[in-house]
Amino acid sequence: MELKKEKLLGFYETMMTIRAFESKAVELFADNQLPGFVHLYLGEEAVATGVCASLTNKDYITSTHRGHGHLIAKGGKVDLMMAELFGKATGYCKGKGGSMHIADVELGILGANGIVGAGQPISVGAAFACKYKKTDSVAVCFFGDAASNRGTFHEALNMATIWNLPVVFICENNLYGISNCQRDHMKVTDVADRASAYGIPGVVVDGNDVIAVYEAAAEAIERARRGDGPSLVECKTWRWRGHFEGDPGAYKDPEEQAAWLKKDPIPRFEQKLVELKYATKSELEEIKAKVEKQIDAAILFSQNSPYPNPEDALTDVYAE
Amino acid sequence: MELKKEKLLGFYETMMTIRAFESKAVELFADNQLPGFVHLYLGEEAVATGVCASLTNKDYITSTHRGHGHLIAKGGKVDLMMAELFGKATGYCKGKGGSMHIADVELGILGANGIVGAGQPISVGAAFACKYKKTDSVAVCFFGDAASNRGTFHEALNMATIWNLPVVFICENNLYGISNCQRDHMKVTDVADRASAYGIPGVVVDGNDVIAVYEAAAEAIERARRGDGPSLVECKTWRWRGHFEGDPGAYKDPEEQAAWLKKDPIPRFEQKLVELKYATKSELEEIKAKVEKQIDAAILFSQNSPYPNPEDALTDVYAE
Amino acid sequence: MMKEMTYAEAIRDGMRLEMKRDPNVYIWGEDVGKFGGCFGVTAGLVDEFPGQVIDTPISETAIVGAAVGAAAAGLRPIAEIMFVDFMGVCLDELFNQAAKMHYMFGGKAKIPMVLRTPCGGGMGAAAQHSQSMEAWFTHIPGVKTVMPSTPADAKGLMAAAVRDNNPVMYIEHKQLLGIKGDVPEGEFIIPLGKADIKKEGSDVTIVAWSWMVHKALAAAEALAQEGINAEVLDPRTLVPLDTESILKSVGKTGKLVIVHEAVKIGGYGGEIAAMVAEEGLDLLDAPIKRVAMPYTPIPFSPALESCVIPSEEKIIAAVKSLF
Amino acid sequence: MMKEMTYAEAIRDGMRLEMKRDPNVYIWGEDVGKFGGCFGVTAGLVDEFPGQVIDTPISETAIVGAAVGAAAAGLRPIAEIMFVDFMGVCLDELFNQAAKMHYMFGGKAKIPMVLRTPCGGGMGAAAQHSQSMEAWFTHIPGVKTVMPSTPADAKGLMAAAVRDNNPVMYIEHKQLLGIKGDVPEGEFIIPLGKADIKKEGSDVTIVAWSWMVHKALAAAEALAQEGINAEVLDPRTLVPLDTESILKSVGKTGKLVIVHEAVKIGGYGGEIAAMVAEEGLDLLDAPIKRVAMPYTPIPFSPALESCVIPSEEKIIAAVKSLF
Ligand SMILES: Cc1ncc(C[n+]2csc(CCOP(=O)(O)OP(=O)(O)O)c2C)c(N)n1
Ligand SMILES: Cc1ncc(C[n+]2csc(CCOP(=O)(O)OP(=O)(O)O)c2C)c(N)n1
Ligand SMILES: [Mg+2]
Ligand SMILES: [Mg+2]
Repeated sequence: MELKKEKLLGFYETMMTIRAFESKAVELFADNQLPGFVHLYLGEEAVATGVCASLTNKDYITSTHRGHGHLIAKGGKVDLMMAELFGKATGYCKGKGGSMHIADVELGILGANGIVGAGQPISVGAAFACKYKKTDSVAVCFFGDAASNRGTFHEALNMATIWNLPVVFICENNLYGISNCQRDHMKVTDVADRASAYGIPGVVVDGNDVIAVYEAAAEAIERARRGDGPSLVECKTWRWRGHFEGDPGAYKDPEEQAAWLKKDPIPRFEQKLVELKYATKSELEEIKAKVEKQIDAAILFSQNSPYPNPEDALTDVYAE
Repeated sequence: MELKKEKLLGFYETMMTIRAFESKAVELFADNQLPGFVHLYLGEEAVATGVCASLTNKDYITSTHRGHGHLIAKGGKVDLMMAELFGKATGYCKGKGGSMHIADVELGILGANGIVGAGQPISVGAAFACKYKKTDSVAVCFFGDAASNRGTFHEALNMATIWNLPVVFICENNLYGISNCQRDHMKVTDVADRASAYGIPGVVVDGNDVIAVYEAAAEAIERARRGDGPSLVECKTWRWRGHFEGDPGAYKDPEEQAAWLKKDPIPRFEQKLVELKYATKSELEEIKAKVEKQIDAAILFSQNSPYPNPEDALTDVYAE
Repeated sequence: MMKEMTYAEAIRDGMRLEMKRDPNVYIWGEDVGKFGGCFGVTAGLVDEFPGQVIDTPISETAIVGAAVGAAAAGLRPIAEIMFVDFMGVCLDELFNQAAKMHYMFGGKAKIPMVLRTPCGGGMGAAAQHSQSMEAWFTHIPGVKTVMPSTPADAKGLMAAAVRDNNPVMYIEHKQLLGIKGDVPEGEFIIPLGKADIKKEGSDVTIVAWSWMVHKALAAAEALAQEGINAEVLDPRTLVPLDTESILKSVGKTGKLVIVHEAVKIGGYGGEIAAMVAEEGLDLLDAPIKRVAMPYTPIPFSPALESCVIPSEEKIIAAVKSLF
Repeated sequence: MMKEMTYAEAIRDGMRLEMKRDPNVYIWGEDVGKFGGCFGVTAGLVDEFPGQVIDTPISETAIVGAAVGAAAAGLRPIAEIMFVDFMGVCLDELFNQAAKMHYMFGGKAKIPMVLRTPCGGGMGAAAQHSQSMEAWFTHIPGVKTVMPSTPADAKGLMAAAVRDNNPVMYIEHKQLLGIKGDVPEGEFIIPLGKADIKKEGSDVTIVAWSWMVHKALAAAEALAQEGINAEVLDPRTLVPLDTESILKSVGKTGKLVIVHEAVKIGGYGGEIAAMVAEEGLDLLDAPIKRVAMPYTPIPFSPALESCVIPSEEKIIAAVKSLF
């Protein structure tokens, strides 16, 4: 695939935005500014970025507990996201949702989700709606390696397949479900192998290579869009942090951790951009500075925002 | 495999017992003698018979809503079963269970089950117990083609696999889940293909050929018994009747139905037995007469048995 | 114009009119197509609305979960779960997804979906196919729960359920599917949250829903012979609950008997009793009685099942114990 | 001999002793091994009992379903579900399998299993990780439901739960895991179904369980300042419920306030209120009050969450409204 400079720099900006957002979340959490659970996407930026690059606002995604990256890559606004993490009235969900429940239905983001695997059937339903309404929109479902052991995975993939729905299942295989290594929670090496149980394509891709992810996902999304049905794309990656902030991740092999840290998707991509003359180092520095400013502004916005009022707890239970 | 005459005639007797039990159930249901739902195993006798032939009372099975055949093949007593279908106090469950909930824990029968797919994880737990207690017992899980679309299937097979448990999953593919043809409820031709999603063997066998079933199941059971883990055996067969008694099965293609009726497992087996000189026609007639007498006696026993007393409804809610 | 219909026909008529009015309304579930549904409620609809009535695999989690996704993406699914007893298989999709998305997302997503499912005993279907689990759903903020007792209510509440922008549990009783009654033709809507006095009376209030309304009416008739004039109040929707009508009736009669088929402990009768004990204690001149299933799974044998399902006789006895 | 322990340590001690006593007792769940459980309750047990503490995949349906099979085949599983909020994913396995097998099979199968799971809010964990769903389980005949409020109760009830031959929901509160208290060393069993008066009083009965016991005790202390002598009764097990102790206390005080963290509508407070309105109406000299969560999912922001979780202040106000 021939890629335009603009597009590639867009990838870079998205990855850097996620990196900056998450890096700041580490600090803010440590500083007790963020209540509740925070699951970070550090190290996995290439996946969401590469996948969402082929989506428009008319396409849907379902996300997970580790959703910040997906939301940013799908166009979510970092100030509203950050304010939500703070539990402020100005957040995406008016402070009612928090990190695990951010959504922006107008952007096609059907929500982060605190229930592992819950997004799988939801994405199938969204894809059904796309087809039912005779649009060419698609749905993309993000989920983890460990989530592929839930019954929802099986039911969702089978259902999507028999109706030939426009949905792409993106497995983010970061090798762990909390403390449980993929080697222990399934016997197959590749989650993608499970696609054959439904008669759909399953591919494996280096999840730390944004271009590889982009190409594999684009093909799967294109396939879905033209009516050729679902597929499963497995992106091999690594969770840098503990499962949630506060988990030191002591169960991981330090050598494996070190080896993976070396495969950081961002420097790899920077190097490529510079080597292939898509950008100079200083151009990249500029982008970095820009997104960091954006995140700082989002934090300031959040910190200066009011908390919701007590009576707001009782509204929005039912839609009109 | 070399099979002894005794064993083969045992198969025949089991198949004929199931056939006679179910044929009588048709009549009794039509005559309003059996309350509730009755799902019959007619036409599928070779599966339960061939599989259970390699099991002892120390092995476990989990069964389904269509369980009479499994129970009989595993040694269930036809008089207690029949009395349960009648809702009598002398039935297996004192009339509390009915056709869908007959169990005989001492024979390792962990129950028919009204929830499609529920037996799948239960069988995994029983297999876990066999391994945990360091016995060489195994568990066998019967389920239908349509049940292989439930999330329980996926979770159970994955769990059994990673712990290498002694369990054999027997898919009875009779091509229908109520009115829904397998061609419409999954895209893969063989349910056995799903085994690869877990990294275990999956085999397909003619479910109307009792010897073929016996051989495939014996191998899988032997494998489990010697500690080599789970496998999936798919038996292709056909449901003769409607889903439950009272369903005319109008959704089936009459030609397909007619073609399958010709593959009746019993005459096929009779012919083989006679041709290969394992038995004479009259020996087989004798067996047939014997089991029919048994079933008639079971019916008489049931009809003459009392209904449970009202106060019995309130006992057995909790175990001591 | 009225037309005599069965309860099943009335549900179907309600769905048919909504599907005609709005092509975004569709039905899916196991065997809802050519088979017409396990109890025949959707019979014929697939012919009238091809592509709008869809057979699913046996995958309740996906049936409900995908309905949530479809609703979030602008459709209005009517999903059928073959027996309410199977809800334990797909409760998360109702409970943590459908029910909470509007709230968690700060009021931004709408999940207009109806989950139709039959409940109840009386057919020898045993412990896993005879239950009444409505109390579970009432304990999930974000869900509404509807349990019609007559053909007319079934139709009018179906229209309201489909038009509601929230997940609605629509629970129909297997014993009622064949009962007949007059039903308004054409568009007919009964707003959710309005109780109906099925029989006026002055001496005791009997609150009952679904099949139990009919048992309560029979009991009321027998009680009338003995000079006790019972009022039979059918809340029709459990959430929202028409507490006002209940309190008004109890204010008039001073006595309350609640009848439901579900197991008594943890049942919704407790909620209604507690509400009255909190907001209307001084209206009462006798203890509040509940007539409900004893604390046991439902036995198979008709000889036992008939002993545990609340009967006309038990209702009569409970009422009389208050006089 | 007493030893000071946290509630989490007491649960662990209870499990440890049972696992030692009977090697058929084992633990499985997500991250219960080297990680020690999401809240550290099983920390260290895998080292002490290798092979008896088992990490599972994220497959709650199989975790509970396989526990049922293991129990039927003679083991005594303690299965952990990481949050009670996830029970919607595996409720069928509890509800239609574990709970009913003994009954459906005519008394022949035994399913001795404990399902341990944390409940409750107060940590900004939002709508899917903060709930209290005990009312669901109380509505399932065949299941027992235990909700300890102190370290000693936690240990004693764990022993009883493991030794019980039935499925037991053992619900521990996340806010209590770190509280300390004196706990008897060695074998210590508290029978299921026995309430405990956590504070004696004469003017009003406050029935509360789990975390709410502590809020009720704080409220009682404040009320004492104002001359109201409240009795705080902790049922400890919701099923079986010690109705006798509750009625006795209400007989003494004439007033009843029920406090639970779960949503009020459809909550177990309704059951207790209804039981008293049925069996002890004439003991009451004031309406029965319930203090519970309003009918809303649990909001994330601590600014909102703290407004919906029942507080000491709300309990005090409810009590005072009766005088
Ligand atoms: C149904 C359910 N089970 C368990 C959990 C607790 N939990 C949250 S995230 C997680 C691990 C998920 O692993 P994976 O799917 O690989 O995603 P990752 O965290 O690695 O991104 C677990 C067990 C949950 N939220 N929902
Ligand atoms: C969870 C659940 N969903 C649906 C049903 C209703 N039901 C009972 S049997 C059946 C079809 C099962 O088909 P299959 O698994 O192929 O078994 P077969 O009846 O063909 O033997 C259905 C849908 C059920 N009992 N449980
Ligand atoms: Mg992972
Ligand atoms: Mg089948």
